[in-house]
Amino acid sequence: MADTKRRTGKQPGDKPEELRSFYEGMSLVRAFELRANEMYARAKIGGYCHLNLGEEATVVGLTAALEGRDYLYTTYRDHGYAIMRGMEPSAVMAELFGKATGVVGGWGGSMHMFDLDKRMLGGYGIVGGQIPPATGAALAIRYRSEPGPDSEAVMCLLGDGTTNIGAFHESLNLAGLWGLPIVYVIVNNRLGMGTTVEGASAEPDLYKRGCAYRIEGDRVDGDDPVAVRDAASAALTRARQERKPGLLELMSYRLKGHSVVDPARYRSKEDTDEAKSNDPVPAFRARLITDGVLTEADADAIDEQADTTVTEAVAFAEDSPDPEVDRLFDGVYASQVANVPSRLPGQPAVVS
Amino acid sequence: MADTKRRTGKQPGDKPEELRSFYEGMSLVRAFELRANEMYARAKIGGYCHLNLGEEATVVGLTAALEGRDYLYTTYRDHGYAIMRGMEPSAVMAELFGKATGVVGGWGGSMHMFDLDKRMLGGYGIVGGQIPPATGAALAIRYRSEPGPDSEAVMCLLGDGTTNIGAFHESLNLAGLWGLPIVYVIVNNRLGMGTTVEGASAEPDLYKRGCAYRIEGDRVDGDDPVAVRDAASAALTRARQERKPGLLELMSYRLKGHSVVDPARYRSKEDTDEAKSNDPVPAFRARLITDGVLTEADADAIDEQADTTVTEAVAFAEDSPDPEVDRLFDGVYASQVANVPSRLPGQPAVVS
Amino acid sequence: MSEELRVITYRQALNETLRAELEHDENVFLIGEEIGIFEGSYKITAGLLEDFGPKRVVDTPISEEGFVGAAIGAAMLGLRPVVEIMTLNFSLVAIDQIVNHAAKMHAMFGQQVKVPMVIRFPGGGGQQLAATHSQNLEVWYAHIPGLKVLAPSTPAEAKSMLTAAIRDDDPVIFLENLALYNVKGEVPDGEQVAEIGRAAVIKPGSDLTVVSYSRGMVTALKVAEEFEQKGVSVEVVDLRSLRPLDRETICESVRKTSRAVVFEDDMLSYGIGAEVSATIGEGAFDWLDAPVRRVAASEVPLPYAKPLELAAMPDAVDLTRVVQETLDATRFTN
Amino acid sequence: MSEELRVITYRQALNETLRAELEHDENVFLIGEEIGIFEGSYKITAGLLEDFGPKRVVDTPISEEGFVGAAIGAAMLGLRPVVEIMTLNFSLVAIDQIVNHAAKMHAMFGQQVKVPMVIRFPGGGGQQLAATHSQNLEVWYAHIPGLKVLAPSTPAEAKSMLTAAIRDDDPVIFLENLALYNVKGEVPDGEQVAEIGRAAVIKPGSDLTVVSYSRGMVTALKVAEEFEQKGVSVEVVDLRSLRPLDRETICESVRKTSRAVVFEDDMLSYGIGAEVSATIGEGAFDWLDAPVRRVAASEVPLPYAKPLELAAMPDAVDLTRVVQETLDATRFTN
Ligand SMILES: Cc1ncc(C[n+]2csc(CCOP(=O)(O)OP(=O)(O)O)c2C)c(N)n1
Ligand SMILES: Cc1ncc(C[n+]2csc(CCOP(=O)(O)OP(=O)(O)O)c2C)c(N)n1
Ligand SMILES: [Mg+2]
Ligand SMILES: [Mg+2]
Repeated sequence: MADTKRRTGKQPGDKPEELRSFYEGMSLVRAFELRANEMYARAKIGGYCHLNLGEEATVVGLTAALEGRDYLYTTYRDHGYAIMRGMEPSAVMAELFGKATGVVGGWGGSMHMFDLDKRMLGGYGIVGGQIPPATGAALAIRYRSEPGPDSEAVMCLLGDGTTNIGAFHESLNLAGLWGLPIVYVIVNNRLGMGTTVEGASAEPDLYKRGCAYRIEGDRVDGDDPVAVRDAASAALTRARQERKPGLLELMSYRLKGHSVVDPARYRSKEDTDEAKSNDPVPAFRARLITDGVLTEADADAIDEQADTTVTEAVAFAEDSPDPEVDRLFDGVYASQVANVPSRLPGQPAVVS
Repeated sequence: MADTKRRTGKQPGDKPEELRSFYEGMSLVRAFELRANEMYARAKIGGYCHLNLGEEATVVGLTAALEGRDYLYTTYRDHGYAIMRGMEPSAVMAELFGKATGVVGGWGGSMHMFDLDKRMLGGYGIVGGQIPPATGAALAIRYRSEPGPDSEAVMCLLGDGTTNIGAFHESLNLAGLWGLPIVYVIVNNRLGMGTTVEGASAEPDLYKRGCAYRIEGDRVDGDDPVAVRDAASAALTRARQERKPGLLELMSYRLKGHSVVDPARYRSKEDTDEAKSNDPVPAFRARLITDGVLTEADADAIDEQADTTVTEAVAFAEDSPDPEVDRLFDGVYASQVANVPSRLPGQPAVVS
Repeated sequence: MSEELRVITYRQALNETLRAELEHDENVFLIGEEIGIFEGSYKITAGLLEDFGPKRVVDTPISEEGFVGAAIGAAMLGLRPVVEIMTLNFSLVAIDQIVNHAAKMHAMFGQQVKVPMVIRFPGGGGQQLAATHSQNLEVWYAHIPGLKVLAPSTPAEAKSMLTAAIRDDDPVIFLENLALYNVKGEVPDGEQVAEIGRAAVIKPGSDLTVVSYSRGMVTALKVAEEFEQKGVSVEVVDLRSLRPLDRETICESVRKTSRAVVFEDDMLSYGIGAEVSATIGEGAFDWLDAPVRRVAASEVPLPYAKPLELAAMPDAVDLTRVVQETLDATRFTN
Repeated sequence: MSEELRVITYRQALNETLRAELEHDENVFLIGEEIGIFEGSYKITAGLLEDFGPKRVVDTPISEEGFVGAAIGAAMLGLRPVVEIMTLNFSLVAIDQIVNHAAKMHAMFGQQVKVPMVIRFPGGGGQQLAATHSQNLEVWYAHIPGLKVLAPSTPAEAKSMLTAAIRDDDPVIFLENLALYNVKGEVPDGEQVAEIGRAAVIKPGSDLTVVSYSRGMVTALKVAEEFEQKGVSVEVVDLRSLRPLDRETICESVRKTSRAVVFEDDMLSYGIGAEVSATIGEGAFDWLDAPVRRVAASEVPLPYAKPLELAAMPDAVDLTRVVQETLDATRFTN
């Protein structure tokens, strides 16, 4: 990654409490995902379950760059974003457990975290499916408000493999054409399931793909939360003030399989070893200790706190009630109209 | 068009008989399209009808670059390509008339000219719809044969407005990734219906859009059949020998409305006047006369011949029989199987 | 013509309604290909760009998936986009956004977000546009929970149902038909808001029920009138709302007439008529004197040539024959 | 276990058939996401890349529209692509290529070109994959002339029908089901080629007909056996081919039993059951003693939470109740 923005050591501008909070976030996401993995193994969680393991710095850096008024659209790999966007870890875990207290009442599960108040406008399971709606959210911002430092903006996440689907192309063209306040963030974890970036994209330097829409691209070290936060803030500012869409590529690394059920046998040992050696959580921990931002004891305390939070989240999820079957038809439509079919299987379609 | 390859005057390499044949082709396409326009007005032709008026040099230059073994995929604006690819003008006109003697037996009409022997693999009415199949044809060539001067190649046409649809992106990425023998040709007639290139594409220099796939792009004066032929030949050679996909943008100009029923009121007088003054047919005619390739008399003779050919085509179409209704169900499937529904409207679905 | 009732075309009814809703609510905006400068490929949006400007009437590139999805996102933030897709056939490239996104969001995201949007497009064959440009796939959309699917058959319905669709908080598929745009009819002045989810008995009758919708209604009413002359009383039911489907109104009619024929422009297998027939079979079984017959298009990619296209599409002659066969099957005499 | 008959899973039957066809015809190749290195997201293609190499087993980027369309073009030139789309839900982004292109070309281009290809994907809910990943939209494809739609319910059918699909010269939609992959059954050795377009009476009976397909057949047969114990003779018809639909076999069965229930995993309105019910109503009207009932899924975007998902999906209890209600409606006694 010759052209990747790497940072090492504490920089003048970094505030210790900020760096500390970054580590708290990374530690919490790591603890949450490891526990989710465990709970899946114990069949407390069903369906697909994609983790942010290895992407904690990216998660923390990106969410730190967002203002409360901004909107976030993510992929199905969304637990960490949900938590760092301010959703309760307990409500996120309860969603994974499919409980009524989950962030979407047990209707969405792992891939579909959503919170209107936190302006986390959803995790999306269809590859590329989030990109057009995110672009439309930016259109709505432009429709309703003027550019400026206080403008709202949209951040839309996508994976490296997702740059090859039509929705990516159509959306970036619209954003460039209309000058929309949106930042597209490619989380390049080097794999789309088992496929490498070189195996899927004719232009593997993904940040360069903005060229087809005159959208500036930037590549950043996704293992450095500060670099991620700085790059995202800069792009969001351009979006707010100049209505210039941006494209960020964050170089990251998927620590485990595509989802919890994927043993990732297709990965070479070197590959996995490199991933491990690149693990951003211990790396950032060590860095803060070297830089004197944290002592070993501080770091341990933070990790313990994260562990406690997650344990409480699991307890909350465990104790929460299931969604009520007799409310099955409540959410199909927002405006109630005549003759909406609300029958359980086997009930007559017509009662004569 | 600063960076457009323009040519003026006869160049050393140009063979007179070739230049003459180019004018014959342009004159024929012009005559055919004007007559099609007239026949539509007289209700001999139905449905949509998109003409190549103003694109004659592009049609002739591109088809001249193709070898008999190559495959051509076009848009719905396909009459000229069908004729220059070797289909009988009479059979093309008969198709427009919806006759049994039409190139596809009256099943496709204006937008769907097709001839397997001539390797004209169809006009397509869904914007962008031809791009993935054309890419797949190139995949089949790579599957079956080695690169080299005798290799087959594919040419896929598309309009300027079509560069904004997902199929364009997905297809060029596949072609770049897999190294397919295909040349994508953007016929930039400056409009997609009523929308300008600048109004639709965030990167209006369309030949540059190959950047997202590491595909070389080239922009050429579409009013010069020789320049078009040369650029297309070069790109086809790269495709055959190096399995490098290419992207050509041909700067052209739509002389009339989007289709015969479009009065194009949205175009300014200047715009239309410029179009007329850019008319490639009289321009090329004059050029050949100036260069001493043709005399006025030669040119008149060519125009008369074209007119005669088209008149015969209309007569043939007029005299041809309608397709037979009792063969309505013959073509739905290639492999006949049990229980294929072959009922006329109102006939029972089940005979008990 | 009275002051309250004007005779206008289906096209004009749509155009006036779009104008009225743009005036009524500043969150309403129109988006689609060629709806501005070009005034719509079928001129439904004529004059609106000029009067409301490019913010309210948004011309898009040829990117159906992109702009339909963008409309979804705008709706999530509270705007009320009215999308035009040139014809139903082109909605296929945007269908993932419509079915996997717009239709699912309200339920899947725990009812936190609404997606108030309308997607308008004409369907139908008969214009010699050949196989890829002549389809009626509304049954696909009618199958999807989370969507509402409306299919007005007259200018008056076009007005009241489009108003209702735009004011509804869910994604609504609004089915028009190329052959209806120039059809004229009486339209009441002032605000008209239809009730979504209701079929209507357009012509009462006692001997046989013809069920249809959209363009099919024109033929259905014509044939019904002809039978009236022959002393056969045909009741005509206009589905109007394909989803939700008003099963009660359909069955009530057949419980009265005991004979039913479904007429649709679409192909027979797995079409709208299949659901209507199954519904009658379930809800009016004991009243039914003869099999429910379906008059629908031949199952072929629609050909370009006029004679073939005419042969493949259902018309008044086909409907008349099947109604008569159904009467004969029950030895009907008057 | 005899030499000619082995008990294997539905997954293994598919895998072995793909292998056999790759060996049988060098024009056959597999293309799709993660079918090579990853061996298929549901491991249907395990081992095939290793044995046949990247020319015959083509991994693609995430570009369904692109690679489905590319398969169409390859088929136009005489290759026989077998496309895997990870699940039915993702076929929506490729549906324009499938329906507006593959299905139309042979007829629209004057029968000059054939499009011999198979598009395989699993449908179905029940895995807690939530609304966008749990759909059964096979009825959409079954509605389209030019397509053939097959839905095998056993390992043996998976083998014979996939072989037939690959050797057929038209585009074939091959519907699998997530819940069937691990189901075991007896599969005959050697080449087996099913006849496309035929339903099959899997269990003969005289009192009532249950019609189903794909995964629904497992439940249908289970319930039929239970009624057999109670002395009720239930005939079970497996549609097998959704397009063409074998109307005669369905109606013949009901003319014998005079009672029918359709069981499907999909939602009721405009589902497969609607066409089956309408067909019976038309073809067995005089024999029918009770309304044809449909047991289908609740019309909601399928929820993630297990209790909700279970409630929304049809099961043996639902089918048993409806079969009993249908018997009672006709005062059936044995
Ligand atoms: C349209 C569509 N096609 C295929 C899939 C199956 N799928 C889910 S995730 C995934 C890989 C995505 O890779 P990438 O974009 O790199 O994101 P990552 O999982 O690495 O975060 C695929 C193919 C899908 N969900 N949607
Ligand atoms: C998917 C799709 N969307 C919209 C249309 C309607 N349509 C037909 S041609 C056209 C304009 C195409 O413009 P361009 O690509 O520049 O080609 P040109 O007509 O100028 O040759 C449009 C929007 C279509 N046929 N298919
Ligand atoms: Mg990835
Ligand atoms: Mg153009």
